[in-house]
Amino acid sequence: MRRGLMAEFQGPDALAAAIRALRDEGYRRLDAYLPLPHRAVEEALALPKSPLAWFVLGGGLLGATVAYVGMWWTNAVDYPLNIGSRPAHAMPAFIPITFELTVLFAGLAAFFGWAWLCRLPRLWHPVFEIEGFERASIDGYFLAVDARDPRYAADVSMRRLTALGARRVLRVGEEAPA
Amino acid sequence: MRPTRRDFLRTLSAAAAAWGLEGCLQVDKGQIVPYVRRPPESVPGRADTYATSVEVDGYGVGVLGECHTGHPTKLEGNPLHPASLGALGAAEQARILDLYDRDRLRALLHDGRPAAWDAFLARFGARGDAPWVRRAGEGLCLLLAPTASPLRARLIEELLALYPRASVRFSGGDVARWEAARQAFGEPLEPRYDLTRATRIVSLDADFLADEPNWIRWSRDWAVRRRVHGPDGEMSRTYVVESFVTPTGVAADHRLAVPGNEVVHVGAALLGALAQAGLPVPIAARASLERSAHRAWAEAVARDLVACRGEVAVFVGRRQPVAAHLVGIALNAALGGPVTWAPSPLLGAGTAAFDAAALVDALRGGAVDTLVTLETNPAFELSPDLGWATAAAKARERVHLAYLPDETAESATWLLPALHDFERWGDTRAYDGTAAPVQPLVRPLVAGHTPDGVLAMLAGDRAPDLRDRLARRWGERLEAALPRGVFDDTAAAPAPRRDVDWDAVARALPSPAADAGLVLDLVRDPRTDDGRRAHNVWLRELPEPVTKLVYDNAAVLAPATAARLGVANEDVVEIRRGDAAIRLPVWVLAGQAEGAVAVWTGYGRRAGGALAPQHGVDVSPLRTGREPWIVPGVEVRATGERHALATTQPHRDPHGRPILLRRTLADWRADPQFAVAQNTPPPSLLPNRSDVPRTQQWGMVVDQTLCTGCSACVVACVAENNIPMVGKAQVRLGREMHWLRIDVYDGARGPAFQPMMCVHCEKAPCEYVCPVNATSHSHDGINEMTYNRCVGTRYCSNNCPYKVRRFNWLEWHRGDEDVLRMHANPDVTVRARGVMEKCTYCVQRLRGAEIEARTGGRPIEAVPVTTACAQTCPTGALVFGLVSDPGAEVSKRRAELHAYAVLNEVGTFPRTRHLARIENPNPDLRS
Amino acid sequence: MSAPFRPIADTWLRVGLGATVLVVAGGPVVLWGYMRSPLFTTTGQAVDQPVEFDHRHHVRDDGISCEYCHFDAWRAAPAGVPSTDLCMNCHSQVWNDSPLTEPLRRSWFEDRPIAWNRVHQVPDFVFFDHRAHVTRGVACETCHGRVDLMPRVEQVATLQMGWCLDCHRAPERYVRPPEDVAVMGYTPTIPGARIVAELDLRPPLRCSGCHR
Amino acid sequence: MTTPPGARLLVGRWDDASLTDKLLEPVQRPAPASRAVLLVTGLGAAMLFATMGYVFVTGIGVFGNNIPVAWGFPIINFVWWIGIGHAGTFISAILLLLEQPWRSSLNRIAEGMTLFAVMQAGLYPILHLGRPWFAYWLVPYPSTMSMWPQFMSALTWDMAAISTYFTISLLFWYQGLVPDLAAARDRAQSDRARRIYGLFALGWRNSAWHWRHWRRSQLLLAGLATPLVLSVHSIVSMDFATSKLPGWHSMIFPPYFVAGAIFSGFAMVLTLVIPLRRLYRLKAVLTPRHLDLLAKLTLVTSLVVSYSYASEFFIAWYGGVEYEKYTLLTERPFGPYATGFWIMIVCNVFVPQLLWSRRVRASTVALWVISILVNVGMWFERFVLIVTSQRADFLPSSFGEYTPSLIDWMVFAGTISFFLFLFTLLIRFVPFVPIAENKEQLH
Repeated sequence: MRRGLMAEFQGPDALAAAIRALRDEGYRRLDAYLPLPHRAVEEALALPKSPLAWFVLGGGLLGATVAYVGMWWTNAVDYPLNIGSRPAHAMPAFIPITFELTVLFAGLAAFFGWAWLCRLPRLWHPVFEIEGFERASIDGYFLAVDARDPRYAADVSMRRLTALGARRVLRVGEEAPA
Repeated sequence: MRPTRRDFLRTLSAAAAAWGLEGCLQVDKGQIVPYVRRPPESVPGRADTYATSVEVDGYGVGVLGECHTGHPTKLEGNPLHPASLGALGAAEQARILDLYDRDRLRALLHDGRPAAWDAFLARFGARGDAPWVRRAGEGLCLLLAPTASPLRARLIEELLALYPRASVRFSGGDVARWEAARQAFGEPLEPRYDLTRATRIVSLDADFLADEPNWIRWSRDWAVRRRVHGPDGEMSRTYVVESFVTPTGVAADHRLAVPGNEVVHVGAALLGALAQAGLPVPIAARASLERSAHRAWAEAVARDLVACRGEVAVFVGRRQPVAAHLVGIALNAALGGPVTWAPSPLLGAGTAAFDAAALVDALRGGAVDTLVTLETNPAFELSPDLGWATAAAKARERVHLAYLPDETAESATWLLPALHDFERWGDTRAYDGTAAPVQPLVRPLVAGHTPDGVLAMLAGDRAPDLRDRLARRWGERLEAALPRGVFDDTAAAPAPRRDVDWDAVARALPSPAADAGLVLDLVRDPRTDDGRRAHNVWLRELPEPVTKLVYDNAAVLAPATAARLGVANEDVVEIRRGDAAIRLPVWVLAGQAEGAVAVWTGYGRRAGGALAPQHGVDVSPLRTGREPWIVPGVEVRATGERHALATTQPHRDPHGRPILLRRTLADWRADPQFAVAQNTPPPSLLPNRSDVPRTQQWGMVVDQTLCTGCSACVVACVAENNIPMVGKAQVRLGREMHWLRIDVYDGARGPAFQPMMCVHCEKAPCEYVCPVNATSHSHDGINEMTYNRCVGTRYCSNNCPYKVRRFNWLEWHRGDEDVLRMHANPDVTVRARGVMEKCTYCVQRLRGAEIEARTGGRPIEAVPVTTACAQTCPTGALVFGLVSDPGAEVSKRRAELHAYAVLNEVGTFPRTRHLARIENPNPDLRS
Repeated sequence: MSAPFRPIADTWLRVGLGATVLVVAGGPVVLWGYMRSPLFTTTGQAVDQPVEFDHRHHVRDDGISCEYCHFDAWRAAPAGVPSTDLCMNCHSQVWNDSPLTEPLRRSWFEDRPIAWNRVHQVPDFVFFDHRAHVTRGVACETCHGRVDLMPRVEQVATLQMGWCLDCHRAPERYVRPPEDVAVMGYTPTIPGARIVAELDLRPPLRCSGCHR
Repeated sequence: MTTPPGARLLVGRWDDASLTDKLLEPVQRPAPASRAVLLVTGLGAAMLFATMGYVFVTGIGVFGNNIPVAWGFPIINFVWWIGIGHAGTFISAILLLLEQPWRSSLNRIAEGMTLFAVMQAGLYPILHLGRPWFAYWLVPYPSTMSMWPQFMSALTWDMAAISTYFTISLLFWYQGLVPDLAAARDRAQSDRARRIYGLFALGWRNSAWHWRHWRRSQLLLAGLATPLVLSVHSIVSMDFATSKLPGWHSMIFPPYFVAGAIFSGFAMVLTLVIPLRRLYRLKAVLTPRHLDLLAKLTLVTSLVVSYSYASEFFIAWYGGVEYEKYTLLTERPFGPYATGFWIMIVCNVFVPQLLWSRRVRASTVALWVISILVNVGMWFERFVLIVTSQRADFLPSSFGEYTPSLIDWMVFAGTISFFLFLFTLLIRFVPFVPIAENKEQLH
């Protein structure tokens, strides 16, 4: 959010109620900032399902393939040696590493997928410039309305937020930050 | 180690390479230094073999020396030499290390100061200023180690011709044996045994398979009659009467443990039993039988011997007194076995020249002006009661020729550096009289001389050319003999058959034994050649065959004796006789004769190289000239102190596990298939890729019936494979490095040996656990160890059921100087710290043979190749070869019914098979 | 309270992360290349010798075969650097007063060997046998390159294990008839596979073939 | 889970701000003792690295290992440390999947413990190598040698398992920490602290969008870590189980090792948490109920471990293999290292039975003592497992003895110091009780 309104609410429930109300009124570009994960808030925002599970699946499959094919190629194709008279393509013996690399790649996908979906790391963001925003990680419950929202109209929206119980409402991005 | 610049750069670049950081460091690849004038026969990188011979107790043994670019690295027995037939013992194998001993004398010392040989000549040469030079040698006395060298005999003759009043004497010698022969036959003869014709062998305290002169040949011959191919085969029977458990005692079918002083009584009882059986022996011997505690034993043995009359050989050990040797002569004569008598090849044998007491008397009387001791060490070897030190001090000049600064060297006025066996010219004579040339394998590393050279110089030769003298002694025969290593047809003919003076035998029969109390049995340590090789680390770290002790000697006690004295292993006891006492740690050994303490001699040296004085206790305070070996009436008491001993095998109880299979021949006949189950691989889900018959499959067979535990194989392996020695402390930690070990397990019928090295499992458990492919299987059945790939997880050792893998816990080669590295076999990698190693079937030899075969267009079967251990085994207990070649000896032995796989049930498919130990006990005897 | 970071911080962060990724991922690649480069393998570095010996002259101008001096290669593991007496076979007659051959004469008359600088060195744990190669159709040229064109000899092949395995795995790509091994600039006429079959070549791929 | 009164997971009345401040207090106002603890444990860690340097330079002969006991202390301690790690993952991952709210107070400590324990464990496999500078040969990479690792070896599995375990644990732990680092950033008292926490918080903005992905990702990582935690010690056990040694060659090892690992891990959590909650007055979030639950799980895992012991002996007897029988029925209970065996039995089988008693579970002192004894017992389990199986295997000729050297003890003591040093650093600089998750409890 580069420009818009930021309203602070009393708690997660008030925040969720406000979001629901605004969405009912047709607001779409809403975002919330709150110090804990809260299902009601997320549901109210109607956030889409996270695609992370697909990333993880892809990572896992990639890991399994890399591991198994790698072991098969190195030990049975590229330089097959007679090791204890066992078959060079030692399927059961390849399972543990295949499993471990599945988990490893899937885990990396989960972590880096999360970072990518959240666009992290990003040390500076306009919202950090908002006075009192640091309380978002302590006890601040913020609702942000993006100026690009179809229903956005600075003054109207501001009043509407106050009416919904916001303790205070701030304008964001009016004075362009340096 | 004093690191050289190259070492430093190499280490640096290795470290840099390891981290991929080599950068701009210019690698110094070293230099190649070719000859200026290349000797026509030399091929760099290929070993040259020269035949020579060495003296063991004065008797010659033929050896082949393997030399790499001029320095010898490995010895093998000379197959053409009758005392070797290709085999060598541990002590002989280890002589190669002496050559590179950093403690050897390097320069002539006069009164402790370096001097030139010219100074020596100026004093003792033909126009020297020594007083005896002008007095026909009066006052000159020479003491030599026993020798049979024809060249030395001639040089002594020359010297005596020049100085007729000089006296030449010898140290050591089997004086009792010669004396007994003199009494029985009128001449100091020595027995000659043909064990290939002996089906019954009786040993009265004779370790004839590991220590008596000619033991290597006797082991070979003994094996001929001992080896049994199947349940319907025949094998000889061996009885041993002894105190300490010797390798011969372990290999025997019956071993009667009695203190050393009772051996003669058992012998006499046996003679009595023969008399009882009607053989023409002094009837007086029956008295010995009747009062013997071992009467039943003697009678049963006698019945067996009488039944095999004509095929019996009786040995009497060199520790035994004259009476025992006389009894032995009588037994041999009565039983008429393959034993003949011949004059000893040793110079002066049976004469006063060997009388040490007379020598000391002469010295004490001041009759000796100049005492010359040549490669003999009387200051340590003679019993202290003779008073050598004070007597020798009366000689004005004491000239001593020695390889190492030994005890005698300490009081020498002239100390002459000796040349090593492999730096000299000369000759030897074997036990059977066969002469053999001695030729150098390497140009002398020091300006030294041999006894022959010193004799020649004393006789007036200013610059003795021994090769020339040898040529003069042997004439044209020398050139023919040098490449072969023997002078053909020089064996001595046996003396004409002579009747035994039975009266002498009857006189020698022992009177009833008084209770001698506890008997101290001093036992020669064949490993260090009675202390003469105590400086040689290969021999000091070689486990004693039965106790598996290294470095130290110990008071070996039977369990019952130890219990009576209230002592256990490593407790220090004091052994006292009169005023003299020594303190020794105890080692309890089942099988040791009760009522006797056995102690190895040759320990506790006071000088003789850095290692010689370390570890062990000198027993000589309890020794006397009269009783040099068997000391009755000693007191033993616990002191409460402890002394740590190092053994390579702390556990000997097989726990009933079928590891060392042993059967009597009779049992085998009853159950011919007893080993088959142990030779049938257990079922497995996995295919055996090595099972596919292919050309060229190597394998080994270990015949446990024939293994005498002599440990020659162990030292041969050390020499061939650059195996490091680690020292007593590390052995105590369990870190000895021998690839080949000889396990000993106790059993109901006494202990038995099991040589154990990597058995090259076809389904090797070590291989599949290595994470980096450092150990893998070759197409020809070798379990390969690639040192340079090893990262040292030691997982392979964990998973080896045979525990034959050895790990380089530390940098064992730290401290090796360049000259010491010269003994290393250049065909084998010297392992750095942190890598695993193990028996490779001497793969360097096999690959060499393979290249030889492939480049020469010959089949591999046609290239003679074997492992170092199998090559040197005196009894042929180790057989190596191509198991894929049905005609090969190893294939035939492998197919025998008593072949089995050790730990067969673990499913490792060992390529090396063991043959069950077959014993042939007398059915009339219980043990 | 103001924001903890300025917007430029993100730029720095990206640069830092990028550099980290570059080092972590690129480091091994650089190392991979370095281990194969002449910097590490010392290929292509002509080595100075105590005698200015020119292979071009001896091989090309004089037509001396490799085997004349390096005859050990046909019968032993090391190829051998000739001893002084071999050089003196000719140089006692020709160029016997040239300053270029002075080191030879000094060596000969003072009985002091010439210390040649090594060009090829394999580690101590590698047991390479020339005989097993040159008598079995592996040419001098295959490993040592066109020595006949080198004024000072340089290492051509990496002598790394992977390089050895290239040929041991597919000898037919490299072998020639054994009588032609000393030929320089050889053009193959017989298919390698036929030579492999005729000579029954089975180069070892097991470890003890080279490591003992 | 229904929460009975008096056994609450959060004691007292809190709001978002006060709870945050309470949980950030250890970071912002470190306990005076922490500097001294850091100094002492830091010296111990320095000794560890000095000793390791000595071992690298001299060779591993300075350890007491030998043939046959080729593994000895390094692997004993490796397995012990790896085992300790397991409870952390169990608490953070499995309890998250099972939606056990009580994990939220404990998971960060437990997971930190996991990471640091795995770090200690990870030192040993490298340190104990004969040539540690070639450890990278276990990793497949295109070398100039054209050589590859040998993947039938359990050691390659081990390496994959441990590095995966460490990586996943680290990511899971760090990701869970990011919102709390943001809280620390936003409550920082100095600019420097704000920057540093801010850097590690990655610019976390607490947006609902972030939270959604965060929660999803945490759940997925928990789902991955759960089979992982079961696999890691299974694979460690395969170092032994795939070998042929009597006492190692056993099918029961994977579950037996996992149970033992979680058992020792819970004990270690108790060992660490009990003094911590007193030192930082965190009894409000680390309540008696937490300790009670940990104690109960310790008891359960003890019973599984006891069953495994019984099964081993039964199979050795019932299977009738001579070597197995000797190792398990003679060597372990009556051999030269029997003392270790009986310590193991007493500490792992008998002592935890005290936890049946509610009074014992309620006594922090008793719990702490028991947890220490379990740690000791589990160490001896590894000692018995490794030393008795190695020192007497197939051929009696090769039976040997084992005595750890001074260096062995120094390295072991050093890893304990290093572990405590890292742990002290953790509680000094990182909010070690999760803030956001505890706030969830408020709402």
